[in-house]
Amino acid sequence: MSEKPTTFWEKIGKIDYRWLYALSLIFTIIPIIQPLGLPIQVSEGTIGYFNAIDKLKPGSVVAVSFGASLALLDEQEAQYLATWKMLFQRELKVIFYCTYADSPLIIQKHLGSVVKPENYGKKYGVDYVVLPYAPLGEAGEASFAQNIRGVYPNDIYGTPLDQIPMMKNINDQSAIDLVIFMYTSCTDVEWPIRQWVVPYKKPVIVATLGCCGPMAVPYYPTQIQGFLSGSGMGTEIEIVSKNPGPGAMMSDAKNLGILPFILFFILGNISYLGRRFVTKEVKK
Amino acid sequence: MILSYFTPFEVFAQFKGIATNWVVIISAVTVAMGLVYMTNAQIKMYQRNRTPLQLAYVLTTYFFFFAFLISGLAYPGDINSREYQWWFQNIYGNVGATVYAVMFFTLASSAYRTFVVSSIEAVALLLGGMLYTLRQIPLFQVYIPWIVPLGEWVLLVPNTAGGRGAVVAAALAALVVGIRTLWGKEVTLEVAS
Amino acid sequence: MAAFIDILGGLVGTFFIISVLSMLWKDNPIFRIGQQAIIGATIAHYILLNFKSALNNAVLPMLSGNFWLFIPLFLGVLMYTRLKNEIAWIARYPTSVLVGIGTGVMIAGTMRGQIIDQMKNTVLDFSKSIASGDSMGIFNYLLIVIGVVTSISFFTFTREHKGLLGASAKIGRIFLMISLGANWSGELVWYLTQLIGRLSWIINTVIKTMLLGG
Amino acid sequence: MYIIKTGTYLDLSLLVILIIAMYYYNKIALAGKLPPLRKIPAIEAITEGVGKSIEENKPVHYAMGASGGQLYSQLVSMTIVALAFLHYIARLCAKYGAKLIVHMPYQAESIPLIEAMVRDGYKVEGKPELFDISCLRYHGYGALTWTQSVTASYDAEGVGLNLSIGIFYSDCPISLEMAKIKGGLNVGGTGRWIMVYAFAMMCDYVFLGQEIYTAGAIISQNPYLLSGVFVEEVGKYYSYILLILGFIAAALGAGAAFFAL
Repeated sequence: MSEKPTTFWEKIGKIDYRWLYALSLIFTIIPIIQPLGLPIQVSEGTIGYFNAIDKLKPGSVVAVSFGASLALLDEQEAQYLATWKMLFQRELKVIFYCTYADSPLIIQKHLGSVVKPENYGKKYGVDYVVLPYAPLGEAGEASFAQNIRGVYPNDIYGTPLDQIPMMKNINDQSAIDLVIFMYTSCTDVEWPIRQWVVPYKKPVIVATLGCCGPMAVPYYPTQIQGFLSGSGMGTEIEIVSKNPGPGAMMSDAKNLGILPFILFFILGNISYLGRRFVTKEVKK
Repeated sequence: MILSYFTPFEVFAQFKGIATNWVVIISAVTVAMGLVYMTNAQIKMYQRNRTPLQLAYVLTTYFFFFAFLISGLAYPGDINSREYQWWFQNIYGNVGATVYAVMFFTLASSAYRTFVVSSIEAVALLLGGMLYTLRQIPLFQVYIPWIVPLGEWVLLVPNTAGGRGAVVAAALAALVVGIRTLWGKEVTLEVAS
Repeated sequence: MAAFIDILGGLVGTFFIISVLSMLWKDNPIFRIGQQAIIGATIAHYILLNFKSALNNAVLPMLSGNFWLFIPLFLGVLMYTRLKNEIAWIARYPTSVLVGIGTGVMIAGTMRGQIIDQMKNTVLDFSKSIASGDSMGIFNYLLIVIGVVTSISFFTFTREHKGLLGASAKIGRIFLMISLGANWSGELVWYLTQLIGRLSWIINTVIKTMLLGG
Repeated sequence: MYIIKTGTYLDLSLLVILIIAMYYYNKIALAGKLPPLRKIPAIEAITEGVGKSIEENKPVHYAMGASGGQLYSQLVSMTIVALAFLHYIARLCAKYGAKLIVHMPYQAESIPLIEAMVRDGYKVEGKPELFDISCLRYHGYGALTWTQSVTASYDAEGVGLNLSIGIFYSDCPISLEMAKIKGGLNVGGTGRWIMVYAFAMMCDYVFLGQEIYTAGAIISQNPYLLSGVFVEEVGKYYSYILLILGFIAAALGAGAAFFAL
């Protein structure tokens, strides 16, 4: 950026980057202040995810393997909140078990102040239970399926599972009707398939980061019944389940925030082609 | 380590367990060394530029250093205490997330410079980048629906192929460095001794 | 209205967000103050974290009878001899222990995960697609085989890239470039999400909720 | 009971082949009979960058990554290569009189090696008195802190050449782009493929993936390191053979069994 551009073609190829930065910032802020409601296409994976929860019979037990990271929350929070709302809107029994160190903090915040189960008429210990952090890994998932109490003897408050009414007849995979596997490391998608689908033929749906989506695609719909990846599909599940949340703003901001970059990308190429074919400053 | 990988004998697995524990302890003990080097650099910077602002920078570093050190020791539960975590999350959590955000800008400006149709390789780079970018933006998924399968194809086919080749090549080179080190012929480490 | 402590947290967090973002504009005292603060804070955090680990994993077990743990503790202390030039050579012993163990870990872990399994996936995916008779799958996995073979050939250094090797390396380079572009893209959109998250936190949480009580 | 675990036979065969190849090529190298290696343009750019730094009266920055001091992880080889480049750049700076700033990783256990490399570089060039310990910068814990501090250093002290070799995660997209914006000549690379894109897009000269290892051998001109490049090529032939045998086994319906060896 040191030499001063002289021709028009050179100038549009050497615009100060700070214009790109400023425009991106402005375009990102607009939908945060005023969401625009730009259209969203709902993908098949999201519909599969919704249906897997929606078709559960009243009284079904859902196990949520919750591996959420604080640093990556922006990417997945819309998925989480819409899922919690869907679960509490239905007559289901939910076991949240934390598989990442940050997860207890996140689930407690969500259920404490964002999606309050009591607003849906749900009671702790009767309709849902939260189990603390345990570094399960794939082997731990297998152990959980075989014997829940072997991995989590107590809930997050230290109460033995045997003293929790909801857990009375829930000991292992046989009582579980749906597994929701939430994770942040792309290859982990194989864990629930190997530990829940293959041995026990349990229905599994997954929720992960945007960049992990393509690795989940090959398993849908044969091995997983639905999947959400990134904030984009978080928005989709908000729409499908009719539970508005932070996803809509995220998608709008993504739509607009990328536009300045695309503009600069086009300018960069016009500049190159102009310098090559019009002023012939650059050779092939 | 290598024997514990190839052989089924418990003794090597036990040795591996002990060794991995030891290296964690050794590195944990050395952690304060960084402070010495940071102090050297801070003193030198101030000596070169004796202005009130530079002094303020230096004092800020040490103020936050001692504030965190003391609060990490003072609260019951030390660094796991609510109070310490509150400070750490509000500062480090936000700085961390914002540094990631800044990378959006640096990646965008680097692409403005390099995503030009100047050669076949450059076209391959920009196609790989742009197709998968558009695939991830909701608006393009609506108005250009074919971008979704195309973007995913880029990721799952050519990206997998190129990435796999590069990983194999780099792994072989790393392996050779490792064997040479155990052979005692790694000159880099001889220099350090 | 939010509690004072939340507002303070919000303002502190906002200061650090703006401090980091301001580096994009130009060097300025707000950026530098924020940056110096974070160095001090993280060094303290790192020391606390590691000393706690050394205390729990070495010192306390040693005091309760596991005397062998004195060895790694002592080796760790030897590292500090680097600070005095005359005795700096002593530091090579603990360093050698670390590098030796590290090399063993690396050799054992690299062969299967990064070399053999990569070839395994390339072969098995292709053969599965042939077995299933899915023509698109066969095309894709054949392309992966070609991409893997040619991109490895790009990293040949003992011969000039001419003739067959030259053609192969050229094709391999195209696969490598597409891969680089896709990696860039995955990170770009993720970082954009982070940016939206931070700006949304300032606008919706700090300004609207904490300060304006919305 | 078998002496070798099942499922590690292929690994063992690879290891044995590489050891035999290393023994063979070491002999050839010591006899001075190794053929020359293909040129990597980024190597020459390092000297060019040192010259540029002196001309502009700006320092040479060397970074091996915020997490580049890993001595006991899977990535230790990359740390070793980064140290080889550090020695090289220290020698060049001592030889031509450029100011060197080394941005150290947060793993404090790597500091003794780093200091030894820089000191020895100055010593080899006969100028040990030029070594200034304050050129070794420690930036606290974590990649994100490191990124900010390195940027601040570019701002405060300027950047002539920015050489970045080693283990990089999300720290490099900012440090490389900022060095570029501040007018520095960027040269660098990493063996972590997932981050190579940042080097390819932000560097004036890049070492793509494995190239850092080969370049490390070329700058050292040490026979053992140079012979290692030939050993790597043997490894590549091995992977091709594995591919062919795998296809044959798969055709016979034993693909998975073959790779489970």
